[in-house]
Amino acid sequence: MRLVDLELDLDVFAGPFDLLLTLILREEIDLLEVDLADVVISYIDHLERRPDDSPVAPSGEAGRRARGQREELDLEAATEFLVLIAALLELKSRLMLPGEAPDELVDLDPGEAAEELLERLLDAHRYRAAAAALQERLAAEAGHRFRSAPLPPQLRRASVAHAAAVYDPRTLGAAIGTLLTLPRPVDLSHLTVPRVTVAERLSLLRTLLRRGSFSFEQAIERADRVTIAVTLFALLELYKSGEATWTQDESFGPIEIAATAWPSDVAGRVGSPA
Amino acid sequence: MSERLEATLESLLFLSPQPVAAEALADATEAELPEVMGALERLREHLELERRGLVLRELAGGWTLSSHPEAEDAARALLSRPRTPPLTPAQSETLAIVAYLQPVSRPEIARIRGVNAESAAQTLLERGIVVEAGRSQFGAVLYRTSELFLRLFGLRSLEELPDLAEFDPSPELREELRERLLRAGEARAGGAVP
Amino acid sequence: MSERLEATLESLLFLSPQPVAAEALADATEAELPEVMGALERLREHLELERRGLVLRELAGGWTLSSHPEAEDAARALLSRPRTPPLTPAQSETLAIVAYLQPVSRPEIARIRGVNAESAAQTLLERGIVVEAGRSQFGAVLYRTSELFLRLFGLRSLEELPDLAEFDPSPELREELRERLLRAGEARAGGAVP
Repeated sequence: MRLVDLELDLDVFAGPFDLLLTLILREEIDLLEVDLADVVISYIDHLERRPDDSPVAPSGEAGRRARGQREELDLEAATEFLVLIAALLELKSRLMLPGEAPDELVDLDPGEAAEELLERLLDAHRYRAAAAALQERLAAEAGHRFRSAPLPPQLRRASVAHAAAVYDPRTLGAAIGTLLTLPRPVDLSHLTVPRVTVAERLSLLRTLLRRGSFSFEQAIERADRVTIAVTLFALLELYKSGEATWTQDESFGPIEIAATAWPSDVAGRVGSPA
Repeated sequence: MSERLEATLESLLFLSPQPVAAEALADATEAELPEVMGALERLREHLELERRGLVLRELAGGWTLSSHPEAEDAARALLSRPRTPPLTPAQSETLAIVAYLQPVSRPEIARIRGVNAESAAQTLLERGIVVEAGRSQFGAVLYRTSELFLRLFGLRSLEELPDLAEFDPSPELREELRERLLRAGEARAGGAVP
Repeated sequence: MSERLEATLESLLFLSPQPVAAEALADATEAELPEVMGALERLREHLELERRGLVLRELAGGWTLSSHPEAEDAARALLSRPRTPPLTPAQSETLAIVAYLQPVSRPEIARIRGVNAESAAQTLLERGIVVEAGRSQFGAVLYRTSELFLRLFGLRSLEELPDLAEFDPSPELREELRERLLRAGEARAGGAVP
């Protein structure tokens, strides 16, 4: 496909892509109003539509060659499109950013912009040709292989005769100094000794359980943060041992705690009629 | 003695994993630089005239031995791996940009190609063909080609790369592109514009 | 043709870091085994008569090329130069411990540094700056510094190691250096401060 064949149907413009470019460069269409994403989508649609539109290709060797040729043309057109759309995006983003001088804001010199786009296209062509030349060079070198082998053992040891004084002995003294430095003792004064134990909270929860179900709020009435944390830990212990379970109907809602139906401490009764 | 120098140089280049500069060879053999240059030249000729299996070449700023291209089929059969996997178009384009503009940053490469250069640059880095070369003033990592690049592409130095101007599009193509950008639309202008 | 076979065999052996069996060479060159054996023999003689820098040998696993023994001094001068990149902090610390306390075991180094010393010690060993020096009574490998160490630090003997008074944060302590280093190391690792 040729880029010339790309027909666009945008909010601000309907017609071939080439014409859109020209009109932008001649400032007859404001680049800021062109939705470039839509241009890209049109292009992709166009690419996907193409095989159905093309006439039935001849079969056999000739057909393969024709297909190969078309793919090459596609690659060329695709490169061109990518370079142009990237350049348009850059121009557009430059227009959207306030420049150093206030009048730079919306000023796009059509001649300069066109030269810049042309330069971009030429560069893309140049580097593609250079890339092809590099590929050829690499292929031509294919028969020149290099040896890659470890050194024989007798050469692997560094030889003292060729050693020069490159290190400063003072670095060794300094390293020992660092290693002799005792770390500052860790300051523990900001930590308070926990006054509440898991065992205490476990026995409180078991007492509450024996009276029936209760809410977590009841279990931590007037408790400080450490106690709340330890109580939660105790509750998890009860759950783990199968003594209690809980329900919470909504996030941050009240937690209802109840004894489980089959207490695990009477395992012998499990399975027999209650 | 000088025949011995040739043999010693052959030994050294056989052992060296990388090309070795003539100066380093002179240091190691305790010979004068012109003597070494002469011996290298004779060794190169000798290998060629005797049609041996080795080729002496000046690459990447030094001298190195390689296998003879005529042995390539047998080498492929014995070693069952290609010398270097071929480059994809994206990789060779990225490499061309790095080779000619080095040091160059990834965003600059992307700007020229119109597409992201991430994966191509990554592969070239992993294969050691391209290496990092510090950071640009905006903090982007810069790339340059490596010594391995010169070796794989059979170049003595970057100076041997053809001038980029050799790849200038033909005047006809240039005119055609300009035409399309500036005037092609003009003929049609008026018709399709809202 | 058979001269070409010699050259191809030379190429193949040049590219192979390991000895190659004659059968594998015959497969790769699509030649008959006796032909290959004959060509190898001629190549061996040729290299010897022409006093080239390479030697063809038949070892247990097959045929291999190696450099000529006469080139060994030059090879050592070219390829066995000590590798001297800047030392990392871990390497400096490990080396300092070995230098001042030698002989010292790896577990002791780890205790003093408060972290595993494996990789730093390994690097120093590989570069030949540190060498093994027997075993402790508990069976741990002991390390000491090498002659190369003295050369690289420009020291005539271990006596010339810098006096620690200048670097010692608490020079008033009169205990033995080893004891103090171990105590500081344990404090760093465990936080169990005396």
